[in-house]
Amino acid sequence: MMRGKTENAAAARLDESPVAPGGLLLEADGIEIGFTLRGRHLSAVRRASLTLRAGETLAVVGESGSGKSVLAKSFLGMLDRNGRVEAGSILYRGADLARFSAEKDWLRIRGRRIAMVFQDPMTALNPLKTVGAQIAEAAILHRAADKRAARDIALEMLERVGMTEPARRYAQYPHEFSGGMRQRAVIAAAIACGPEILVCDEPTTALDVTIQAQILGLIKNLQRDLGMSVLFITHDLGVVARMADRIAVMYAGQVVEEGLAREIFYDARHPYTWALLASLPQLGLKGEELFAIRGTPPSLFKEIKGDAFAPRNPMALEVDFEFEPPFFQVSPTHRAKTWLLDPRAPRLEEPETVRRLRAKFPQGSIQGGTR
Amino acid sequence: MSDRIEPALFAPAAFDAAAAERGGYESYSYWRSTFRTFMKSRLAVTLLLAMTALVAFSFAYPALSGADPNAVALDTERWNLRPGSGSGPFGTDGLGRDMWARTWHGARTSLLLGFVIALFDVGLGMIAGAIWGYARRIDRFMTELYNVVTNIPQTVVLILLSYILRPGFWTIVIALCSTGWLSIARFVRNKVITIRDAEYNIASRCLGTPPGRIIGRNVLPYLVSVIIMEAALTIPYSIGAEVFLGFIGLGLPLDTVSLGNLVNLGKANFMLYPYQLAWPTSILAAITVSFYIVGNKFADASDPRNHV
Amino acid sequence: MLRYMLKRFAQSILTVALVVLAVFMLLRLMPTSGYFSREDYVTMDEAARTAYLRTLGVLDDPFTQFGRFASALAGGDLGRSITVYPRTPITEILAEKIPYSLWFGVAGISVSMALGLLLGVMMARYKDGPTDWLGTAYVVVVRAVPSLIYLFLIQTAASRLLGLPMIFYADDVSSWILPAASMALPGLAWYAIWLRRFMVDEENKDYIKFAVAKGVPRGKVMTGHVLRNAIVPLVQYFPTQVLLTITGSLIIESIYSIPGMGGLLVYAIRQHDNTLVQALVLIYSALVVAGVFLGDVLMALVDPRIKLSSAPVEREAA
Amino acid sequence: MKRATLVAATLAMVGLTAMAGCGAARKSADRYATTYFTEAKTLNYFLLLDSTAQRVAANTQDGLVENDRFGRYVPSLAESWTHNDDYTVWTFTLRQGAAWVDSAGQRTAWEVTADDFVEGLRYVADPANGIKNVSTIRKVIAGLNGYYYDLLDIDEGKDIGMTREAAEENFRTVGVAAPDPRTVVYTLTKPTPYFLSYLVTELFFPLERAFLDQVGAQDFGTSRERLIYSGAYYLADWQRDKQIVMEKNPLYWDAASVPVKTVSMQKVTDPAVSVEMFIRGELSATGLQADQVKALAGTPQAEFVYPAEISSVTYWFIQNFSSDNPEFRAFVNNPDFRKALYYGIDRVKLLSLYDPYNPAGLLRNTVVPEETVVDENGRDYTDYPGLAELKAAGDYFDTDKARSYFAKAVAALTDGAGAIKGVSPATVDMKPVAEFAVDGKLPLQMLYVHSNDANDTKMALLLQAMLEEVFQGQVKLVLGQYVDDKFNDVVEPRRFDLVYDSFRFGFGDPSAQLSRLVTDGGINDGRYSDPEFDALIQEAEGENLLSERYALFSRAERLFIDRVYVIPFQVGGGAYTMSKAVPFTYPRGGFGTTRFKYKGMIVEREPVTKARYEKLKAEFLSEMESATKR
Repeated sequence: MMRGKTENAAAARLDESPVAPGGLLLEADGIEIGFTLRGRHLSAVRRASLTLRAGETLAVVGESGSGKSVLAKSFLGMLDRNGRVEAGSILYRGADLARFSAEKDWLRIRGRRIAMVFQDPMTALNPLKTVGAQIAEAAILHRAADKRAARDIALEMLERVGMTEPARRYAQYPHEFSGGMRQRAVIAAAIACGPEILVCDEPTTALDVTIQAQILGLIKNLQRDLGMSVLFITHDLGVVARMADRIAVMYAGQVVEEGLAREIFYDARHPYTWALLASLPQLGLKGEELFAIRGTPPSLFKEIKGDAFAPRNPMALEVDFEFEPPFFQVSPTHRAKTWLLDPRAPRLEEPETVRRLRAKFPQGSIQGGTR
Repeated sequence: MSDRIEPALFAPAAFDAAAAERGGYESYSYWRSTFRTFMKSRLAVTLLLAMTALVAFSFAYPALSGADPNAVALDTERWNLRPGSGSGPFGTDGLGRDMWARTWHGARTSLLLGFVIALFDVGLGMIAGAIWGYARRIDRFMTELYNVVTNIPQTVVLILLSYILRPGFWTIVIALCSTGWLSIARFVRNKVITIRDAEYNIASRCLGTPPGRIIGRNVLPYLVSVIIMEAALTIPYSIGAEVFLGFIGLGLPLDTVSLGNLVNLGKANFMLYPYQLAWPTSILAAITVSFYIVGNKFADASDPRNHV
Repeated sequence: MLRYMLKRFAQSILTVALVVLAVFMLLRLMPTSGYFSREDYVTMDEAARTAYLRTLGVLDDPFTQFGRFASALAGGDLGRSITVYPRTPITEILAEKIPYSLWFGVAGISVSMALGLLLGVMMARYKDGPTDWLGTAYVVVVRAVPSLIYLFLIQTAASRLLGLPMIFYADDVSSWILPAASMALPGLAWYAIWLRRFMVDEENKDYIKFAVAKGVPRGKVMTGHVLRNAIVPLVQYFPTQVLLTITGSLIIESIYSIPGMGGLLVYAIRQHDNTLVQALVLIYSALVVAGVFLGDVLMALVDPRIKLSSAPVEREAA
Repeated sequence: MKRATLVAATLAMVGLTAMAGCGAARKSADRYATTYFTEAKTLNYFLLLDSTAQRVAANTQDGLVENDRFGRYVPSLAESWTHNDDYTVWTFTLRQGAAWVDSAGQRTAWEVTADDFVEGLRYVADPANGIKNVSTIRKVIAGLNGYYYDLLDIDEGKDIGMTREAAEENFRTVGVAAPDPRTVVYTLTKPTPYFLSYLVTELFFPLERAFLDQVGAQDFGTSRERLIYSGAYYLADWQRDKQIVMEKNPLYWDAASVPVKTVSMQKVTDPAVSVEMFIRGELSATGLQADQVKALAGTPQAEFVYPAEISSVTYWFIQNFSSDNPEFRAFVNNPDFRKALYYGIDRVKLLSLYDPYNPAGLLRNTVVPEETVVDENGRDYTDYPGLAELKAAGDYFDTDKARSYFAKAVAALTDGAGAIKGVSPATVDMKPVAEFAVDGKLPLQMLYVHSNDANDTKMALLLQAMLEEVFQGQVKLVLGQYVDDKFNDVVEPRRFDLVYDSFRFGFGDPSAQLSRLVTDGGINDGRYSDPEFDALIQEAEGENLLSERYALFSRAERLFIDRVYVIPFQVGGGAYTMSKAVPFTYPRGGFGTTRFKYKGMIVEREPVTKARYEKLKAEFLSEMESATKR
């Protein structure tokens, strides 16, 4: 499915009307993203759909290589040069981001509408520029501020992300910061232009556990204070449990299950989601080997037949190897892409570990998903 | 669509652990990936073929044709004949010698020179570098030696040695290798130190594996790609150095047919008989450029970061 | 810092001394017959030859000679040339020749930097495009083909096509063009290829992606982040390159008859002019040492991560 | 200059020359621009280590006498001279008021006086000054040899019973004196009728002691300011490795005979560049190598190419009579083999590497050069009986003769099966030049040694092919090579069988070369020995009447060449030139610095054509005929 590049003129005009909390803000539908790697085609995202509502935190979870980062990057037009959105639409405020190609269009989105926080704060800041300058840079761009005003904004942002002595910190270089401080600085730079959506791409993976909690808390507070929507990409279900209102589970370039946080944690339907939940270390029993998903994810260079998870799924049905399952709606907010929900399928029990989860973390202990 | 699916298919399938593990990936092989990545570049492949052809012809022609590149024509009419005029495809030089034969003999000499230098540079550099990297005790000494040697301008060494020793094949080899091996050794040393302290090697050492074995088994394979690239790049460098030495009168003896000598002889007559410079130069450039590009492309290809 | 500099300085002195001593001893391996022409050799008898060699001061044992050289050096005297310009103070020779090499070298570096950096930026900006392709082709030719060949072709062809003089005349500006351009060629390729590589490396770094994510326009990312950071590793070589211009270029100075330093060392070695060789080797290695040190200092200035401490900065490009 | 302009300029040049040929007035230029290839190492004219320094010295310093355009010795700084009957005491009367000028062409405090000549010789005679050429005259001037060795011994720390100061005092006893400021008297060790030929060498140039003391002995002549000038020009600019500019000396005693006001020399490294510059009009003259001449054929420049002057240098092949190569040692001591080589080397072919058009013009068949030594009747030494036939023989290459002589030698030296008598297989160790195995059988292997110069290498390869062909594969030339300036390391330890060498002809007498070629002579590098030749030379040296003396020398030389101790083959200089300087207007002579002098040279705006050169040459030869006949 090739798309023309002709209708882009309208794309740059964004609908400025306010979106009420819980209203639909961004809607990605049937996204296919492909990369050309040394002459070979790789389908990183395969017909993935996702919605993000105003003011919510949506967590996208999945193993590395499941396409979650790629999908998020496509919202900012930040795919690598050899990759492109091949099909689908990303509707945001009346514009289809999937059709953006000119840098001019993206400059209206990046930073000022959708900002992104990277995984590794050690490398996300330019080592040769002061932290302050890198925050102010964003402010100058999006708030049309002069240098003095930008500095004030940057100082305010530094304070906002909990930095003591912001004036001194402003003039320091990234290598003078600890990892946690750097991530705060990155966040400060990301929010300096007041975005509507903050994409956090595994923002705590590279940090110490103690720092992780601080950063997560910071993001949560900022979201509340600034009324942002947060798209949280992670493979850490523990983090998800703390942060997410809703969860989308991705596997091999597809969203396989999507629902409110509590629905996913307590009523997961997809075997892959089960497997993910079962891998939570918190669920391990003394003397019992920790659960691990067996096998490796499929190569995305090849066409995948049937359910991509089938070869690794001990509960796979014959049909999984032949046909790709459709989405089955579990509740109005919950759907899963597995043949197990087909009426013809045998009733299979969810695994023991998942039940154990329910017992260990009773309803309500999952912070998100109260809505 | 889903309605048409055979209900029988909704039966549990047997779990195949091997299939799960396969995941659709071919098993990764460093060399296969390197090879495949390299073959992806059409330019590199073309030049590799050209390079192979040039090298093969440079060695085959002198061996098979029996043509004597130093065969002098006593008939002065046969001197300085332009290409084609009954004088071989490249014409003849100021003594009626066949430029075609001379060019290929010259290419062989220069390639041989390059190969030998590459062999010594890389061989010596590797061994010294591996020892240097592994034996902490000599590190200080070697580092000082490296500092001293790299502080002597290369031309000084080149000229000095070429002058003290008699001009000749081995003199140039010695002159070029005397400094060349050290930079490779340094490179290898840095690599070795990185790998040496890698955990699996520390583990291996703890298990009592002798250092020699660790170097040979665990360290050197990592260096092979570096080595091949260095070797490939040494060829154009040493050919260039031979031309330079010829220019200042310290190259190979002039009755030795080499590309450097052909270039320097051709240069003297360039305004009069441009072909005497043009042909050897073209072959020389073809060799150096193809080695240079192939070497670089190989370096790219051997970098695991570029592997799919 | 001061301690580090002192230590570094002492090390440099030692290195230079070792280099000079090594070269000095190598020179003594050459037979003294080289001091005489064929005609001299047959007309002078053994005694006269010995007398002549004594006037040159090359008969004493090497260590005495080296000691003499070193003690004169302490007094700021580089000695007198023996055979290249007999009895002429070396400082005088250098004072005559260095300006030529320096000016052409600096002109060459300026041109090669300006154009090389521009080319590098263009190649990185339009990676895999025609500019990149042509630039790479140029770099490959310059780096793979022996310089003698293309420099010579430039002299003969360009001087004819452009109507420029074949050799350098101090009073004819048009005669400076070809040598200065020839001087710039290799440097241009060097700057272009490394800048391109460093820029491509930088472009893939997270902070560049983060800058893009912040909404910084590509042009600004290129200049403000990519170029800015990619130039840093090149800065390290800048002092060495500038300092080494005074050693001149043998081939270019020779073909354009520029009376610079380029051929001096070769002549000196070939004519057994030991004092001159020593002086030149001393100067050259001192320049290299100084260049490396200044490069490290410069790096410390442009890269806030680097502090001058005991370890010299590792060099990437060569 | 754009290409079109270049073409136009060339056409204009051709047009002008054509006009000039029709008799239009030729415009003379007052500037002579040329090139040089090796830098003047020093301006100290007593050291003269290279041809560029010689050119500078020749034009900026004068001696007592000089050569005119016919090669005659004419007054220079000396107005007149006399000698005693047996040519042992020569008295010169100096010109009045010849001034030393400085590097700005300004008069200095000094004039050239008789003392300057004494001081000049004193400087030359002191071993501490390192004057290499002093050996040429050490045994000519009375007392000089003893004085020199006394100082040398003292310098070497030997106790000869005197201090250096005392020894220096003894310079009084050396045969040079200035009885008054205008008179210089030289006393010689032996009758020397050809003494004047020494006086055009730098060793007899004057030295102003006061100036020397002022600049210091070490610094003397290391820059143009550290020198004063007595010649037709002073050095107005010297940028090492770039250019040399000489301006006419305004105070020169013979200023009227110096038409060219400025001589400018540019250094180039590539001879081809020099030719190109001449074609572009940047130069007044350029030399041409063989290949360049060929390339100019058919261009407008072709008509400007004419033969260059030849010099008194002679090139000859020497054979190693005491070679470590047993095969060659056996053969070379056989006169028939030497004859075979003599006839078997096609010298003309070798010389066509240097002159493709008239290689035979570069041939020389005698050791002593022609037109250099003339007796009291104006007869050239090489026209004496014996040598005249040799000279007339021209190209005597003869394959048949070579083969028959070789056959004779083979018959005498080998058994029927081709094994050389008394020679067993061996490894010839002439390292580092060469190492090779000989089997004691024909073909004869011989080592030819050559330099790494391009033309020398070509010549070696050509010689190799030539001997292979002439001797039908029975002579194999093994080639050995040395770096150009390391010839002494080859010839001294005798690491060769055959090699060529060249010698400048030092002074105006056949003894200059022949007396050095006797058994154990200075240039007897083949280590042959011929008592008959030695005796003839000794006899000739004792004869003072030139015609008698030359008759004896020529007999000796003929015998020497007939027995093939060396094989002369080439003159020095030669090849071709293009020039705007009118030929035969400048001094002529084989000794000292004469051939570098520009005094009297007329330079025109357009190049001299070959036709005009031929005409001028004919005129000149007839003029010379009448000028030199007494």
